[in-house]
Amino acid sequence: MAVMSYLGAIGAAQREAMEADERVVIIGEDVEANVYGTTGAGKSRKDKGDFLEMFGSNRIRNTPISEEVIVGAAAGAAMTGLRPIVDLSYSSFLYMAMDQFVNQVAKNRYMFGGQASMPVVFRSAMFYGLNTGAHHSDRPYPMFMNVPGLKIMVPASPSDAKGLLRTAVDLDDPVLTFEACPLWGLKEEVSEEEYRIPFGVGRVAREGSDVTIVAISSAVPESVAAAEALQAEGISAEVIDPRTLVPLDVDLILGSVARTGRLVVADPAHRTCGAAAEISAIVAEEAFDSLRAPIVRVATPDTQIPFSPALEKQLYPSRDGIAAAVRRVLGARPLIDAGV
Amino acid sequence: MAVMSYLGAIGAAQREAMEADERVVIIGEDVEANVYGTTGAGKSRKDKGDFLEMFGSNRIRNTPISEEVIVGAAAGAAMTGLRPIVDLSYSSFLYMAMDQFVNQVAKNRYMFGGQASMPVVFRSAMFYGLNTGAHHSDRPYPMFMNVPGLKIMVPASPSDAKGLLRTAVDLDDPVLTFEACPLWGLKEEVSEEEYRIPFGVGRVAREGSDVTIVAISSAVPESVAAAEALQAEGISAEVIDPRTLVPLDVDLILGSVARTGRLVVADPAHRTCGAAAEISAIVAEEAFDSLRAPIVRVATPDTQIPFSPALEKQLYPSRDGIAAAVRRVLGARPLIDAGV
Amino acid sequence: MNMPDKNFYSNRGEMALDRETLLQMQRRMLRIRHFDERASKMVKRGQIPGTVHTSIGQEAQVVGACMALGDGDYMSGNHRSHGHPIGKGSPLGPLMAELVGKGTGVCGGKGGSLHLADFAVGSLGESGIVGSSIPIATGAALSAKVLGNGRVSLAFFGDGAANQGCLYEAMNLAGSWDLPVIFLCENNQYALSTPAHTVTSGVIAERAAGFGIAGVRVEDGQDVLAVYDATRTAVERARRGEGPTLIEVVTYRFHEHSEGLRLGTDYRDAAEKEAWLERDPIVLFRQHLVADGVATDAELDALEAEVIAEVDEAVAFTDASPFPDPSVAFADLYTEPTPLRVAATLRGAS
Amino acid sequence: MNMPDKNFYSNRGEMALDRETLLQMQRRMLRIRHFDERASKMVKRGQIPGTVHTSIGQEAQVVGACMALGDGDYMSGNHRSHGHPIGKGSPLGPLMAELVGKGTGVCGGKGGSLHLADFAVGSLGESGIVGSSIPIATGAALSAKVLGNGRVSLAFFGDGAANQGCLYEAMNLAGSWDLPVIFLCENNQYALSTPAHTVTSGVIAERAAGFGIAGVRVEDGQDVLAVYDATRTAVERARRGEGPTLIEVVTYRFHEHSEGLRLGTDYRDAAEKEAWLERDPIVLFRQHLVADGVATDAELDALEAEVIAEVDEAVAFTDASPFPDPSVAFADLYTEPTPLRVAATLRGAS
Ligand SMILES: Cc1ncc(C[n+]2csc(CCOP(=O)(O)OP(=O)(O)O)c2C)c(N)n1
Ligand SMILES: Cc1ncc(C[n+]2csc(CCOP(=O)(O)OP(=O)(O)O)c2C)c(N)n1
Ligand SMILES: [Mg+2]
Ligand SMILES: [Mg+2]
Repeated sequence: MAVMSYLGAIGAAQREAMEADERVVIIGEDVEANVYGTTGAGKSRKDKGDFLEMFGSNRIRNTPISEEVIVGAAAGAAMTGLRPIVDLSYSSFLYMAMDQFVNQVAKNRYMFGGQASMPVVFRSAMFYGLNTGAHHSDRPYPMFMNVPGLKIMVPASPSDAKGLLRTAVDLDDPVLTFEACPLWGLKEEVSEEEYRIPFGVGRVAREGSDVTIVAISSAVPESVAAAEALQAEGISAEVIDPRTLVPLDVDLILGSVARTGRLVVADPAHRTCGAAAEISAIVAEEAFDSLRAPIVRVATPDTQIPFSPALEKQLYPSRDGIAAAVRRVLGARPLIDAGV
Repeated sequence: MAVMSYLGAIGAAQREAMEADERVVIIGEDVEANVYGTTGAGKSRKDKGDFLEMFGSNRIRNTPISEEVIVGAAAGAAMTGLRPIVDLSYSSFLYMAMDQFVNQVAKNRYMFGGQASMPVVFRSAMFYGLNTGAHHSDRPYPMFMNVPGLKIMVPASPSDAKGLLRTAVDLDDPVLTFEACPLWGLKEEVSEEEYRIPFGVGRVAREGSDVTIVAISSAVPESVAAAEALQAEGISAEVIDPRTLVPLDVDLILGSVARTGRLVVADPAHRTCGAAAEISAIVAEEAFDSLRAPIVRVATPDTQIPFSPALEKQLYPSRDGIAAAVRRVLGARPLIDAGV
Repeated sequence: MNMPDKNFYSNRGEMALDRETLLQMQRRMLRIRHFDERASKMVKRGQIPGTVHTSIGQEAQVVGACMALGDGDYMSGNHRSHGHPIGKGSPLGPLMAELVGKGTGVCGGKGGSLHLADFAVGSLGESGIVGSSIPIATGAALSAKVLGNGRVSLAFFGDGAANQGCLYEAMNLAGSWDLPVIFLCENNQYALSTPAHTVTSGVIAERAAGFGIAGVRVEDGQDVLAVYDATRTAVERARRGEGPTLIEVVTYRFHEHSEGLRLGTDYRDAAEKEAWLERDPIVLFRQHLVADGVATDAELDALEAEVIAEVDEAVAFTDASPFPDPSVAFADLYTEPTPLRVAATLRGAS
Repeated sequence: MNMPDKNFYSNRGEMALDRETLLQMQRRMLRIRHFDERASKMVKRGQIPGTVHTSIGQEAQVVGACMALGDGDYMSGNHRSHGHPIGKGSPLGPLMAELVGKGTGVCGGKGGSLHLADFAVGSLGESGIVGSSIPIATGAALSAKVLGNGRVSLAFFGDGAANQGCLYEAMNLAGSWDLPVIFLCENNQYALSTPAHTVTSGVIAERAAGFGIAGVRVEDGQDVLAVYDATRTAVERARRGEGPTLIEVVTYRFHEHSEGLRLGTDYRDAAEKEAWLERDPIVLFRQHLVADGVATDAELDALEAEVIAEVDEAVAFTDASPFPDPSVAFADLYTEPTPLRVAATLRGAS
């Protein structure tokens, strides 16, 4: 075990994957110089662990700023024998390659009747909450959830980041990882051994019995903090981190709601058609009989992201907002009283 | 009044808008030759009503196949005095310009503190159900619903298509219209006068008291057909067509569910994070006390669209599937019996 | 990185080819012609749903390029899609079955005319989205380069697609990394109803120079040897590690943009059409083969009869094949089976 | 449509300019320099959140281009964003206030450094997304053309952005329609840590020819007159209806990619850096003005003092300005106010 940051854990997983399989290559802007901190152990090229020195420029591919062809070329390479990890830096740049994601990456295997496999990982980081304004603060995973054929991971801890990324590289299907910059500094003990966390298996971040909070990405630590605060009020909240959104651990969520009867979903994406909407809709369809209160979403409201520090922070799910939502679902009159 | 097809109604609205305001221009691939049937009254250039002859090539802008710059240039033109209608033909081609939609069209007004206005309409047609395969069958409105700053219309009848499109051209905000090719041939009496249908005001396509069906695009006529079939079984279904997804007529939906206590959402988009998820989540949060049964979504399952006629049709919401969902929500044990 | 001085221009095939190769060229052109003619008829009869785009008139451009590739080389294409895999040697039966949506189709009925792919012959997929498969071919060249397996990759696309930005991203990437890829523009002078000259600023082949890669314009795209020559030169450059080439081939489609499409406008001049119809690539090459003593008329008649029989067989194979089971719609999305939620309401099951 | 023979190459400004204009050039360069130096300090002191990219070292390239435009002309830019509106004449106070996120900022605090816009001077917006504002400027040129108002539009972007496909779509569209737009590439030879020559195949300015538009490379981008000259020629062509021009200006940024960024690698050679630092565009132009007798040293000192006072004032204005009310976050998404659902849980209100 070693103490690793979220970012360090991603770097460690990439290094393991590069060492384990020669077909794994890293493609992206400024990956040579380790600008985003995951292609080198140290901050300096001269430090031990620099990927360019370790793996050479045939496998560390520093690209032009051309997201569309980067994504498409990674897909083409994956269809013909490589296993690329593409570093797209900010999640806000994925739109540049949307056609390649939707029409090639997601569809090729299906369209061609299974002839293609697509072992490629697209990494990107969501920089929200850091006053970088509307062009650098996106959390676009919901639109990719609406595209069948992609797998999506949203790790909320260093150890999940490492274990999920190793699985992602192993998978023969395309994976998008959405990393949470607000969590970059988060540190914890992480195994230095190789390990893998399966997709579609969520994690109970905190056990509880009165309400289920399903939390995504940076909303996980906020929800845990909310749950701790609520404990003092005698409210026992269970926090579930699905870890992967596609596939989604529906059974874990339904099982929890079956016990608690109440659901709050905390999701940093925009509210409309967000991940929280999907989770709410699944529960309203499949666990309705257990539900004792409205399902409340705590998501980013449907506005764009303003730059000013006076404006931005209020928009994302916070421990206070999540706690307030929990109080609301617990304060709601039980249905039996509603005369139903 | 005149009998108009869905496609004819769109053409009529475009013609009215072009005649009403010189700043309205039409930009798109093959618009000169009226390939998609909305830039000319007749099928032939020589026929009366050809847009190129009527409005000239300064305002009918036949483009190269370059969706990204078409969308961005329309946005730039809208910010500086034009009111473009962009014909993107198939909805599946929107991804090519995703960056322009999300980062420029949707964000510019907000990011620049209200300096920009963006009076531009992006038209596209969803060709699903016509055996054109995975690259031409997309119904991507949910991903645009997740982008604050866009307005979205999904007309399900000729008269709505005409009235909403006129409003869209008048608005100073960007509008995306998703037209339903399965409805192209639909005909009805449509006013030849100028009229406008406001955004955010849904339509009760059929009244009923036992269950609310919120239906989108081509699912509207399917839902009406289902409701008619269910009538014979003594089930009274109300069918609501929201007509615009952003803004959404939430009050109409909540009011209906308050009366019926049951909700089915029929949505041709993919299920996960689709429009149906959003509508379900709103109702589960805001009308929970009225709900007497699980909310059931009838959406396209999370698979891509296969070509073969033997495979495709089963995937979209059909009258039979919608009727089955209604029976399911009505057959569900009332909550009171569930011992809650 | 290649510098513009590496550009070259070429007009006529002069590479020495053996008889077998020359006849194989004619055979493949005939396969495309008869396959597409049959498909066109089947569309009219309602036997093929959806959209079909033929390569009739463009056979030389397709086959000249494909024959310059090796069996292990990669290829991606577009909506005008049957010619490419046929040119690369794909058997006709599974292609025809795919057009009809049969379970024995090359993509199991999932792809249809617009999305043919036959990985067995290096065909990585035709794309219904114009321009979208250019990055895919570029990526195949990247894997060839990284793995050092000596393969080459070729992207087919039209004059319309030549205005999609991804082509220039791909040319720049391939030029920067010396990738073994060939960008082959099928300039049939129209994108649907739009004449190329009205929406293309400059000359497509000349765009290569600014991206530091080789560029060539084959003015007579009806001459299969001219196309072969240009492509072969590009393939050899690529295999030697000298990077990508942009080839623009000037040609013409004899049919409407897609089968069954009826436009009110005559966007193509009647005299222009007639002049091009006279330059039928199959007729021209046949004359060449006979004149050069490569084959007799009788031999070439026999060849054509064989091809017609192949197409008949492909149709018979298609007719005899079953449609896929509806459950097939739910397979092949991921490498592992994925259970989908609530498919029960789909078909009216309660 | 323009043909390649319209291309031209130019290296030094030779247009006759009056004293006022020349001094205005120096003034605007000084404004950029002192504004950006101050912003840099404020970042270090934690007074500006987020990211800031300065144009220090590139002032000649920015101002030479902006001064060639008329007041009514349009402009779009990128993340290296302060220079462009300052160059176009935007007052400094609201720009500085925007960087700090104050309500008096030019975008009301919504945009920040990365997304400045000042429609009053034709600045249609800087884009944090590399390349993304090129189509916007192209569209402004389209409206100018359709409305016949004689305006011209200019898109600023970097050598990195020159590899985004949308640039080539824009060049082709503008070339096909003869749009009055200028594509101005600020080639400071690096995109973040990436040297342009490692990821750029060919020469950027030479890419114009293949798209049938004029192309010019200004080798000495530290010479404000050379940049002015090239841009002015392009503006005049555009206004005469002769279509677009691609201008590549070779320059250098004196600071790190962004303020506060610390990379472990020295991706720029020390000797190279030093050589460029010696070609400070403001020093060079001052020498030129004195040598040509346009102004004395004392006059130029006074000018600089005025500019420093302007920057001080801008900071004082910023300091005196309030932060926007949190509710402002919910304004300006649409032209009409839009009620949002369930904002109640946002801040812990129940
Ligand atoms: C991205 C995209 N835009 C538009 C279309 C619609 N479309 C299909 S084929 C075609 C014309 C293509 O022209 P070209 O590339 O020259 O190929 P050709 O059909 O002439 O062989 C168009 C506009 C599409 N399929 N994809
Ligand atoms: C689409 C996109 N990709 C990547 C980035 C990240 N990024 C910001 S600035 C930059 C370098 C830009 O280089 P260049 O265009 O040369 O401009 P310069 O910073 O040198 O002025 C990169 C890669 C971005 N903002 N947008
Ligand atoms: Mg063509
Ligand atoms: Mg640069």
